Amino acid sequence: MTGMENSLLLKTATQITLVLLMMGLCLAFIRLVIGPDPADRIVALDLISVLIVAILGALTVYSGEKAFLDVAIAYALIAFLGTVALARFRERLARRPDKEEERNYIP
Amino acid sequence: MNETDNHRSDWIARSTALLPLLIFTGAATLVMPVMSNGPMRPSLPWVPGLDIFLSFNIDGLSLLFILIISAVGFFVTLYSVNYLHGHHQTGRFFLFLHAFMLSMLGLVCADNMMALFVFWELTTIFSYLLIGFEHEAAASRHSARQALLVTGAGGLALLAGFLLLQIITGTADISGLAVHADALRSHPLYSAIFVLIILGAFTKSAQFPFHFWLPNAMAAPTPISAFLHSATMVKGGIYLLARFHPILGGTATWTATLMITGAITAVGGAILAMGQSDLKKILAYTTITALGIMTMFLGGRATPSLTAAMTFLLVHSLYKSGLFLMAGIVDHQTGTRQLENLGGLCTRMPFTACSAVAACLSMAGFPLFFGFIGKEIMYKGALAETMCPHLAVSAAVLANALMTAVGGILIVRVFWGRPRPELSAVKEASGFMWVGPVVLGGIGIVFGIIPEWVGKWLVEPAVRAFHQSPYKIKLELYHGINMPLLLSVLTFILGGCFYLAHRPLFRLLRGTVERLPITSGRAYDGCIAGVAWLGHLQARLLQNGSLHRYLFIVMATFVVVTGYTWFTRIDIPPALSLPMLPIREWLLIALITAAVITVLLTRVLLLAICALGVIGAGLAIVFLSYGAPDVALTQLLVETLTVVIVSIILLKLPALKRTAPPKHLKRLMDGILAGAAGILVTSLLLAVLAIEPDLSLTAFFEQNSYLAAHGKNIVNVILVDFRSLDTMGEIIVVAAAGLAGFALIHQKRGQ
Amino acid sequence: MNWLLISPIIIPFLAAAVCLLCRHNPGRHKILSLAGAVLHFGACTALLVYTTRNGMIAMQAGNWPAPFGITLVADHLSAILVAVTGILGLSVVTYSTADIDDPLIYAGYHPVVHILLGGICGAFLTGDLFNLYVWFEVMLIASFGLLILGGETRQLDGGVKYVMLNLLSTLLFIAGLGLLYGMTGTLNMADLHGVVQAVPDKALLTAVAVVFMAAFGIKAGLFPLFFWLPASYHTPPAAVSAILAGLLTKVGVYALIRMFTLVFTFNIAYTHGLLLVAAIATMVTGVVGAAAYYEFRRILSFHIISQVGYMVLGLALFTPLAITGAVFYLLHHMIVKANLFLISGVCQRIGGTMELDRLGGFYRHHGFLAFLFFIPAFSLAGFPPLSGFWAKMILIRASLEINAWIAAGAAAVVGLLTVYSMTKIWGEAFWKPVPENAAPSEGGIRATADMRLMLPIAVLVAITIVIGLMPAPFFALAERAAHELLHPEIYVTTVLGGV
Amino acid sequence: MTDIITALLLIAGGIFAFVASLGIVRLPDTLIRMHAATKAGALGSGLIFLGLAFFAKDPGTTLRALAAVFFLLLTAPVAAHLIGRAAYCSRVNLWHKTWIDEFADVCDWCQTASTDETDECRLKDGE
Amino acid sequence: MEFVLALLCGLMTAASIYLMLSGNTIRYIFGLVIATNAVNLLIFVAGRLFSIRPPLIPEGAEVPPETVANALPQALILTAIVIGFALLSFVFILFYRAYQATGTVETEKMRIAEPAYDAHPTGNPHPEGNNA
Amino acid sequence: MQSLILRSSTRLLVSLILVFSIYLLIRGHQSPGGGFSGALVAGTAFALYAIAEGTASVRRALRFDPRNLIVIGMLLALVSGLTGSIAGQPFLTGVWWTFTIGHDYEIALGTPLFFDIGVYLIVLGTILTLILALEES
Amino acid sequence: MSNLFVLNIFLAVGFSVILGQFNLSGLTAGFIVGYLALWVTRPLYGPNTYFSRVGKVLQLVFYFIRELLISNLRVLWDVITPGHISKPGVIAVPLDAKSDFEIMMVANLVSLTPGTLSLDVSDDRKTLYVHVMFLDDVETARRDIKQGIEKKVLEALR
Ligand code: NA
Ligand code: NA
Repeated sequence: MTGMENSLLLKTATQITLVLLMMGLCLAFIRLVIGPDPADRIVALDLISVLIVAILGALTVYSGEKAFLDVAIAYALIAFLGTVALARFRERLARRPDKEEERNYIP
Repeated sequence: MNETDNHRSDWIARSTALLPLLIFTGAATLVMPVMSNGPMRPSLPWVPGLDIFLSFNIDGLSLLFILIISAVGFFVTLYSVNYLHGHHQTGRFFLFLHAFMLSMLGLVCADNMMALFVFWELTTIFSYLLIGFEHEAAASRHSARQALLVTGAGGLALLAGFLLLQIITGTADISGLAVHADALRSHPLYSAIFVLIILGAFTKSAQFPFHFWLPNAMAAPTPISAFLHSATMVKGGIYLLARFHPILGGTATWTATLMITGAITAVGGAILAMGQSDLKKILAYTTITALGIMTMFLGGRATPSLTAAMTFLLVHSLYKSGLFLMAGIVDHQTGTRQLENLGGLCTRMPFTACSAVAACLSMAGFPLFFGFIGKEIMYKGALAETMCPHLAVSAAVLANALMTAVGGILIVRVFWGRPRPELSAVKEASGFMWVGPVVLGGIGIVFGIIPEWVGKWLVEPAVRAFHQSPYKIKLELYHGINMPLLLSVLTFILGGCFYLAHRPLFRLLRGTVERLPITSGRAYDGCIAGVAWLGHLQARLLQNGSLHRYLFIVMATFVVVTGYTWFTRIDIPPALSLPMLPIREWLLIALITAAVITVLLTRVLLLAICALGVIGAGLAIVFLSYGAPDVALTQLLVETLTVVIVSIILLKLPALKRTAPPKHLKRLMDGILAGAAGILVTSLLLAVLAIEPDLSLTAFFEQNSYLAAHGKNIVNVILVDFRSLDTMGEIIVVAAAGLAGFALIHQKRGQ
Repeated sequence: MNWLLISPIIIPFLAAAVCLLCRHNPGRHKILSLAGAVLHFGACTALLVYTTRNGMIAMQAGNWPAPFGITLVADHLSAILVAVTGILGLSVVTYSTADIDDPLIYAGYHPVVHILLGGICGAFLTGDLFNLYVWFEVMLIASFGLLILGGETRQLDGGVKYVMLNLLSTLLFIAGLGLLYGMTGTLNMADLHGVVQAVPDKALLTAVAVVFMAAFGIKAGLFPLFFWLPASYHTPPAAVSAILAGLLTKVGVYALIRMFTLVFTFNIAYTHGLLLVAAIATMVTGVVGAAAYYEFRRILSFHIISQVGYMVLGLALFTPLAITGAVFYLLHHMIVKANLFLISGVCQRIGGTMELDRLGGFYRHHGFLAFLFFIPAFSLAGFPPLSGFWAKMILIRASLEINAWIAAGAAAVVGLLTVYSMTKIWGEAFWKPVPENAAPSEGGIRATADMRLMLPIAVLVAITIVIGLMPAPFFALAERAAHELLHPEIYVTTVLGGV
Repeated sequence: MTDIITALLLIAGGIFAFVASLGIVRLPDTLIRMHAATKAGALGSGLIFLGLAFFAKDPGTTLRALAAVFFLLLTAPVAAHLIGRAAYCSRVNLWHKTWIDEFADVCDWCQTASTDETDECRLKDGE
Repeated sequence: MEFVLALLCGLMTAASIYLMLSGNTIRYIFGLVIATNAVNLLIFVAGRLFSIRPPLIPEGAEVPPETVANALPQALILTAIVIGFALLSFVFILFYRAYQATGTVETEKMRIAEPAYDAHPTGNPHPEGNNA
Repeated sequence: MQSLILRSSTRLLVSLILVFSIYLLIRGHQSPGGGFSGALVAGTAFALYAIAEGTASVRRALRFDPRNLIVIGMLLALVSGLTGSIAGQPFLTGVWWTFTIGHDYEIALGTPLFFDIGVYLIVLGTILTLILALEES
Repeated sequence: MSNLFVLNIFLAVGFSVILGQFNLSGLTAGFIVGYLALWVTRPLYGPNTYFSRVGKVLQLVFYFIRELLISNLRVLWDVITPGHISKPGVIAVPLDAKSDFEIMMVANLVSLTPGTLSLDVSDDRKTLYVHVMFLDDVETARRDIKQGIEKKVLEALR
C-alpha cells in the first residue's frame, strides 16, 4: 500500500528486534529507577529516548508505513533536548549549596 | 444645611401630604357608587402566561381600608415633617413613607392573588426600611431585620398558599375563588392552604406566637409606628383574613384556630402591656391585643362577630394612631418615653393632652366615644357565636378591661399628677404635630355620637364585601339594657380594679417575658443562631479550606454515585480472560505499568519526572502500533517539551523541605477511593467495548478527506477542516494559556 | 444567519487579538476593548432578536453536513444566554476601564476577558459535544488567567484550589465523552438524541449520564462538588469576580440543561431524581454556608451555589413550567449576581476592604450606591416586584404543581435565608455607621462619581427592575425556550434537517 | 537480498541497543555506563535506520532514514558530553579503578558551591 | 489489546487519583499528567483498535484502499493533547508561583484565601480580615 | 549554558530543526504533521537555542515579541475561517484555489492550510512566550 | 558570508531531500526556507570557516565508521562478560583544533568513539578533557586521539 512490502523474514526479524528493544527499554528503566545519582537517571532517560527512536524505526519496517518514519525523525531530532534540559538541571543542582536530599525529593 | 433650606424642604415634604389627601377624597367619593353599583374591578395584564393580572377589586372592605390608610397617612405626613425637622434623611423618609402607603393601598385593592402578594411584600420591604430608619442604632437594624424575616417568612407561606389555591382552582382572582369555596373546604389540601395563608396573616398581624417583632419594631420613628404598626400594615393580616373568610372561613379549623390564637394574643398582649414603662411599648402591646381581638372575631361565623371585627378595626385605627402620635409628641418635646419620668404634662401641652384623653377614653370604651360602640358590638358578636362563645366573651372582657386600665394609666401617669421639675421647660408642639391626634380623637367622638352613619357607610359595606348574610348590620349607641351592656359594666369594674392595682401588677409583670422558660422572641434568636451554627457546621465539615477534603469529596461523589448507578444495573460482568498478545506488547504494557507505579511510589523528583516521560513515550508507541502516527508524534513532542518546561521550573525552585508523611488511615482511604475509581473506569470502558461500534462518521471523513477537502492525512483534515471549530477553540486555549502564563510569570518581576 | 451565529464567538476573539496588538498603550487598549464589547453586545442582541422572530437556527461550520461537521445552534435558551453574556460583557468591560489598573492591562486583562466571552458564547451555541468540551476549556483557561491576574498570594492560593478542582471536571467530561463516543459513534448532540434511544445497554448509558452529571455538576457548583467556587471567587479584582460569577457556573447549568433535556432523557426517574436531590442539597448548603461568613464576596459566592440549586431544581422537576422557571432564573441570576459583585468592588474601593465588620456608612454617605445595591440584593432574595421574585415564584409553583413539597419548601426557606444574608450585608456595610476600625482607601470616595463604574451597575439595576416590573416578555421568552427544550425534535430537525 | 541485509542490520541494531541497556545496568560507575549508553545506543538505533534505508523502495524514504541516522549521531555525543560533565563535576562517585584524573583540579564547582552561591563557579551561565 | 489497555487505563486512573489526593502540588501535577494520558488512552480504546494502518490516503488513491485506523478519535485525542499541554503549562507556572508566594507545596498549608476556620460568636470567623 | 560543544552543535541543529518543523507544517495535510506538531518542533529548536545561548540571543534573533506571533496566528486563523463567510458560506468553510504547475502537477491551496499556519504561529508564539519568560524569571 | 551561503545550500538540499522532491522546485523551496531559518538564527554565526574538501570529509566518515564498529565490540565484550575489564581515567588532551566547529567535531567524534567520552573543553579552548574507559597508558591514549580523530577532522575541515 505504502510502497513497502514485508517478507516473512523481515517480519520475524523486526519482531525479534522489537523484543530486544523492548527488553532494552525495561533494563534502562531499571537503571532509571535505581539511580543513584541524578546523572545516572538522565543517562537512562537518554538511552530510553534513543531506544524509542529505534523502536519507531523498527515499527516503520514492521508496518511498512513510511509515514511512521517522520515520527521517528522528529523524535530523533528533538528527544535530546530533554536530556540537555535535565543535564543542565543536574549541573545547577551541583552548584547550589542546598543539601542533595532537600533538592531532590518531593516533600 | 441652614435653617431656611430646612424650612423650604419642610414645606416640600408637607406638600406631599396632598397625595394621601387626594386619595382620601377620591376614595370618599367612591363610597356611594360602590355601595350602589357593586365593586369596581379595573384590570391590566401583567404576566398573562402565569395568569397574573394587575386586577383590583374595590369594594366596601377595600374602601374602609383606603380611607383609614389615607386619612392616617395624611396626618402622619404633616406630623412627620416637624417630628423629623433637621434630620438629614427626610427625603428618604417621605419617599419610603409614601411608597409604603401606595403599596398598602395596592394590597387592599388587589384582586389577583399574585398582585396582592407583590403589594404585601412591598409593604414588608418599606416597613424594613422605615423601622431601620435610625439605621445607625444597632437596635434599629436588629429590629428591622427581625420584622423583615418574620413577616418575610410568613410571606413565603402566603405565597405557597396562594399558589396552591391557584393550582387547585385554576383561578388567580380572589373574587373568582368564592365559587370554589365549597370545593376548597373539602379539598385534601385545605388544611395546608389554610395553615399557609394563616401563617402569612398571623406574622403580618403579629399574632401569637409571632407577636414579638412588633414591640421591637418600635425602634422606628414614632410616626412610622403610628402609621405602619398600628393603623395600616399590621392590619394587612386582618384584611387578608377578612378577604379569605368567604373562601376558607367557616370551617371548625378556621374558627378554632382564629378564636384561640386571637384570644391568646389579645389577653397576652394586654397583660404584657401592663408590664411596660415605655410609652411606645405599652402602645405596641395594646396594638397586639387589638389585633388579637380582630382575629378572634374574624374567626367567627356570625354577622355580629364580623361586624365587631370591622368596627373595632376602625375604632382602633383612630385611637391608636392618635395615641402613637401623642407618644411621639411627648417624646419629641420631653426627650423621654418612660412613664416614670413623665407626669403633669396637661398644662404644658394642652392640645396633646386633649387628644390623648379622647383617644384613651375611646380605647377604654367610654360611652359617647367610638370605642364604646366597638365594645358593645364586640360583646354582641361574641355572644352570637355558636362555637365557644364563652372563650370569646371572657377574652374580650379581660382584654377590654386591661385596655381600660392602660388608658387610665396613660392619661394619669403622663398628663395628670404633679408636673415634674425637669419637664418645666417643655412646650406644646407645633400645630402640624398635634393636629393629627386632635382630629383623630375628634373623629372618635363624632363617630361615637353618630354610629348609625358610620355603620351604614363604612362598616356595613366592608362586612358585606366578605360576608353575605340577610342579617341586618347596624351600629347603635344604645341597645337597651342587655347582656353586652352588662358586660361593659363588668369591663369597667374590672378595668378600674386593674388600674388601681397597676403598680403592683407592673412590678409583678416587669420582666415577665425574660422569666419565661421559652418565648417566641428567643425562639427567633435561636433560629438565627441555628442558621449561623449550620453555617459554621458547613464551614467545618465541607468548605473548611482543606484542599484534600475538597478533592476527596468530589472524587468520592463521582465514584460512589457513578459506581452505584453502574454496579446496581450491570447485567453481565465482563469476562476476565487475558488475550494472547505478542511479547513485545506485554513488555510495553509492563514498562508503562512499572512507570506508573514508580511515579506513585517514588520520592525522587527527577525519577518521577523521567517515569512520566516513559509513560508518555510508551503510550506513543501504543498509539503508533495502532495506526496513529499523528498522535504518537504529538505525544512525543509534548512529552519532550514538558520535560524542558519542568526542568526550567525545577531550576528556579529552592530547596523543598521534607515533611512528615500523611496519616496512614487517610492515605488508605485515598487508596480505596483511587482503586474504586480505577475499577469503575475499566469496567465502563470494557462495557463500551462490548457494544458494536458505529463508524459512520469516520467513513464519511475517509470518503471526503481527499475528494472534498484536498487532504490525504485524514486526521489533519478533520482537525483543520471537518472539525476546524474544535481546533479554533483549541488554539484559543493555547493562546490564552500563553498570555495567562506570561502574566503570571511577569507579575512577580513587575511588582 | 451564518454571521449571526458566528459573530458572538468570533468578535471577542478578534477583539482579543486587536487588544493584544495595542498592548503597550493602555488608553487605546481600553477603547478597543470597549469597542469590541459593544460590537459583541450588538451581535448577541441581534441573535436573540432574530431567534425570537424566526425561531431556532443552525449553522454547519465548514459547510459539512451534520452530524459530520460541527453545528452551531441557537435555540431560545442559547440565544437568551448569549444575549445576557453580551450585556454582562459590555458591563464588565466598561467597569473594567476604571477598575482594572494599568499593570493588569499590560498583563493582558482585556484580551483574556474577551477570550472568556467568546468561549462562553461558543459553549452556549455549539451543538457538538466535543466542541462543547473545547469551549469549556477556553473558558477554563481564561478564567484561570483572570483569577490569578495581579498575582497576589491569596489569589494564587485560591487559584490553586480553583484549578485543581476544575481540572477534575475537565477530566470527567472528556472521559464521559470518550465513553459516549465509543457507545454511539457520534458527537453531535442532535444526533445523540436519536442514537442514544437505540443503545441497548441502558445501564451503561445511565452510568455515563451520571459521569456527565458529575462533570457539569462541578462546573455548575452543585452539592457536593462546589468547593472550588467559594475557595476562589473572593480573591480576584471585582470585575473579574463579577464576570466569573455571572457567567461561569451558568455554563455548567446550561450544559446540564442541554444534556438532560436533549440526550439523557431515557431514564428521567433516576437521572432527574438524582438532580433533584442534588439541587435541594445545593440550595440549602449554599445559603447555609453563607451564614458563616462576614466577607462581602464570600457571602455572595455561597449564594451563587444556592441559586444554582434553584436552576437545577427547575431542570430536575422537568415540567414545562419548571424548565421555564430554570431559564427565567438563569436570566435573572446572571444579571443580578454579576451586578452585586460589581457593587462589591465599588464598596471595596470606598471602604478599602470586603470585610463587613470594617465597612459601614454607605447608606448614609452613598445613597445612590445603596439604592443600586438594594435592588439586586432584594431581587436575589426574591422580593417582588423584582426579577428574583418571579424566578423563585415560578419554581415554587412548578414544585407545588407536581406535589414536590420538599422542593417547594426548600425553595421558600432558602429564599428566606437569602434575605438573612442580604440583610446582613445591608445592615453591616450600608446601615451601620462607619466603624472604628475602618480603613477607607485613598480616593476611593470618588468611586461613586466615576461613570465607568456606576453606569454599568445602574444599567444592570435598570434591567433588574424592568424584568421585575414587566416580566411578561421575559416569561414568554423563557416559556418558548422551555417548549423547545421539552420538544427535542425541533432541535433535531433544525440541526439534522428533518432526517 | 535487501531483505536479508535489512534483517541482519535490524537484528544487529537490536543487539547493540540491548547491550547498551545491559551495560547501563551492569557497568560500575556513571561515566562508564555512559560509554555504553551513548555509543551502543546510538549505534544500535543507527543500524536499525540503516536497515530501514536499505529496505525502503523509494529514494526519499532512504534519504530520510539516513537523515535520521545523521541526527542520531549528531545529538548523541552532545547529550553525552552534557551529562558527563554534569555528572563528573557534581562529584559522582567514580569507580575505584579510576586511576588518573586530570580534570579534577579544573572542575571546581563543588568547592566554591559549598561556600557561596553567588560567585559559585568558574563556568558562568550563558547569557 | 483493547482489554489490556482498558486495564491499564484503570490503573492509570487509580494512580492519578491517588497522586492528586496526596496533598502536594507536585504530586498533583504528576497525577494530572497521568490522568490526561489515561483519558487519551480511553478515547483511543473507545474508538476501537482494528488496524495498524494509519488513516492516510496513499499516493494516487482518493480514499483509503483498505481498512485504516479510526481517524476521528485520533483527531479528538490530538485536540485533547494540545489542550492538555496548554493547561499543563499554565498549571506548572501557577503552582510554581503559588509555591513562591506561599512557601509550600503542601495544599493543606495553603490557607491564605481560606484561613483556618475559627468560629466567632457573631458569626464572623475572621474579625481581622485578610485583605492583605 | 556555557558549553562550547553544545553551542556549536546548536548552530547546526537549530536551523535543521526549524527546517524540519516547516516540513511538518507543510506536509501536515498529506502525511503526519501539521501546525501543532510543526510548532512544537520549532519551539523545541528555540528552547535549545535559549538553553545554549541564553534568552537575550533568542530575542535578538526573533527581533519581535513572541506574543505578536500569537496575535498574527489568531488573526490568520480567524481570517481564513471568515474567508468563506464573506462569500456567504458558513464559518470555516474551506475555500480552495488550484494551480497547475508544469504539465499536470496540481497544487491545491486552501484556507484550511492557512488555518493550519495560524495554528502553527499561535502554538509557537505561546511556547516561545512561556519558555523565554520562564527562563528570564 | 560564503559560509552562510554554503550552509544555506546545505539546508536547501536537506529540505528537498526530506520533502522527497529532489528537483529544481524542491531545491528552490528549500533554499527559501533555509534562508528564512538562517535569517532567524543569524546572530549565531560569527566569522568562521566552514567548508573544505569533500574527499577529506569522506575519509573522515570511513575512519569514523570503522572506529565506531571496532571499539563498540570492546564495550560489548565488557558488558556481556562477568566482571569488568575496564581501567578508566580522565585525561587532558591538548587541542590543535581552533574554530568552534572543529572543536565540536573533534569532541563529538571522540564521544562517539567507544572507550572515550568528551567531558568538557577548557575555557581557553586548548584542552579537551576525555574520560577513557580502557586507559592503559595516558600518553598512548592522548596520541591516539590527536593522531586519529583530530588529525582526520582537521584535514577534512581545513
Ligand atoms: Na496533524
Ligand atoms: Na492540532
